Amino acid sequence: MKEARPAVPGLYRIQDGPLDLQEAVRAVGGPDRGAIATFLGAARDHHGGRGVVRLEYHAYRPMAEAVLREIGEEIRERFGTPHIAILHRVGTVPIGEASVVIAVASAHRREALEACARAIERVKAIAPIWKKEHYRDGSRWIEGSSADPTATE
Amino acid sequence: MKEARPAVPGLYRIQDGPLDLQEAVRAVGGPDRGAIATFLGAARDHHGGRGVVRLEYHAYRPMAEAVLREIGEEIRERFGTPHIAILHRVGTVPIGEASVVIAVASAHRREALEACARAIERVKAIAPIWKKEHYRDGSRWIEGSSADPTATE
Amino acid sequence: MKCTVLLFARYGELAGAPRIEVDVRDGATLGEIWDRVRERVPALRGEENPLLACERSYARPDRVVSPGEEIAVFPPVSGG
Amino acid sequence: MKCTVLLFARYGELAGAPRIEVDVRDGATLGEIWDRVRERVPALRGEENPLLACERSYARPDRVVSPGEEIAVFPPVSGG
Repeated sequence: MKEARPAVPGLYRIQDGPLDLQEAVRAVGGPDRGAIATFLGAARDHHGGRGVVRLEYHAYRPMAEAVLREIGEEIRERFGTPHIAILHRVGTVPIGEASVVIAVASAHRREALEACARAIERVKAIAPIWKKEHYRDGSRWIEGSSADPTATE
Repeated sequence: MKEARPAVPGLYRIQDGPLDLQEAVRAVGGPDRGAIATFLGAARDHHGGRGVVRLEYHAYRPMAEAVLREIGEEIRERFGTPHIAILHRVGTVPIGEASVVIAVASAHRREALEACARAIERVKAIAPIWKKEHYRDGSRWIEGSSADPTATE
Repeated sequence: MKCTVLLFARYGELAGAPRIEVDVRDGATLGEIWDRVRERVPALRGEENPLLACERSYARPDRVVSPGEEIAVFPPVSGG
Repeated sequence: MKCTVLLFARYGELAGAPRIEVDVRDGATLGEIWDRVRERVPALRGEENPLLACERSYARPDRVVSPGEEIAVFPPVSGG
């Protein structure tokens, strides 16, 4: 995280309050890019048969932003798609609202779509962010990925 | 096209003028869906090493809308993702603006992403729509897909 | 019977019109109708990959056409 | 040396605080620091899959920590 990195295009942010898909799309678009793929993860009203009334996300904020940027770098190297935005919300996320937004632009559609699919997998696997589900009668931390984040893929 | 179809959710439209990604996202979103994947195809300023100054799209409009709806049906049956929007612009499309927008919502991300990728492939393969590229010094019809549209996949 | 055939994109440009009317025998197929169109429009004779549609659905050349059905012929598509 | 260890999500709740200070030998590893944290916080002793970070990057238990480096320990992640 501390070594100097070349400045690369991209928008990586952990934020309070609603995410704006258009902001992510604007951040990656440009006249030489024919394809923009996006992924929006939203708070769902059920999980494992149980009703969910809201979600709450916590992050290790400075590290999470650095990891989002590293994921962008990984994606850029793997798919040759330098134009990437990854935004993740923290705090309370009401049902139906976005918790994460990813946009990837590329000259051609295949790379954009594959890069976008890969990016959300990596965010779920390694970004230091945690979700707490709130039910009518309680709440529970979700602990998802036990992927080894230090493993080289 | 003529047999009665069950009414299914979805937004399928050929339109003049700018496309609105948010409209597509709103059309497919809902509290039981945790994932929305989108694809936006934009007019690119180059093709095969040649500068492109604008695109022009023509459609066999009523058939194209029917075909977009059929693609939605195909996707719904194949991926179990009933919430789909496909919008395609016709007329002049300036460089950088969207010619096609697709959104697919699903409970889970994998189906949404795969369905979205499949939908744009099918639009390009079978929707009766044609692109004309305009250059500084002329123009050319692009004739892409010779996939047999009557073949069952 | 008289058939109006819709032509799109480059085919319309080659014909100089977005539609053309042709006379064919009752019970003619789409393939016969397309052959008649090409007799009328020499510029279309070289076209090897036309797509055929009847009533706004893709159809094969052996599709028998009924009077009044909407017929269209067009080049390979390039939307997206 | 004194180390401040950041704890996140359920670990912070179990500890009753978002950070805890522990005393370790100079040249201690992340693994030793985590062991010391668990001595201080019995509620964390059963945790089998902690993720360790040093200076805002994931790191392995054998990573040697220098004074003043930012250390964090947290449960498997669940963003997205």
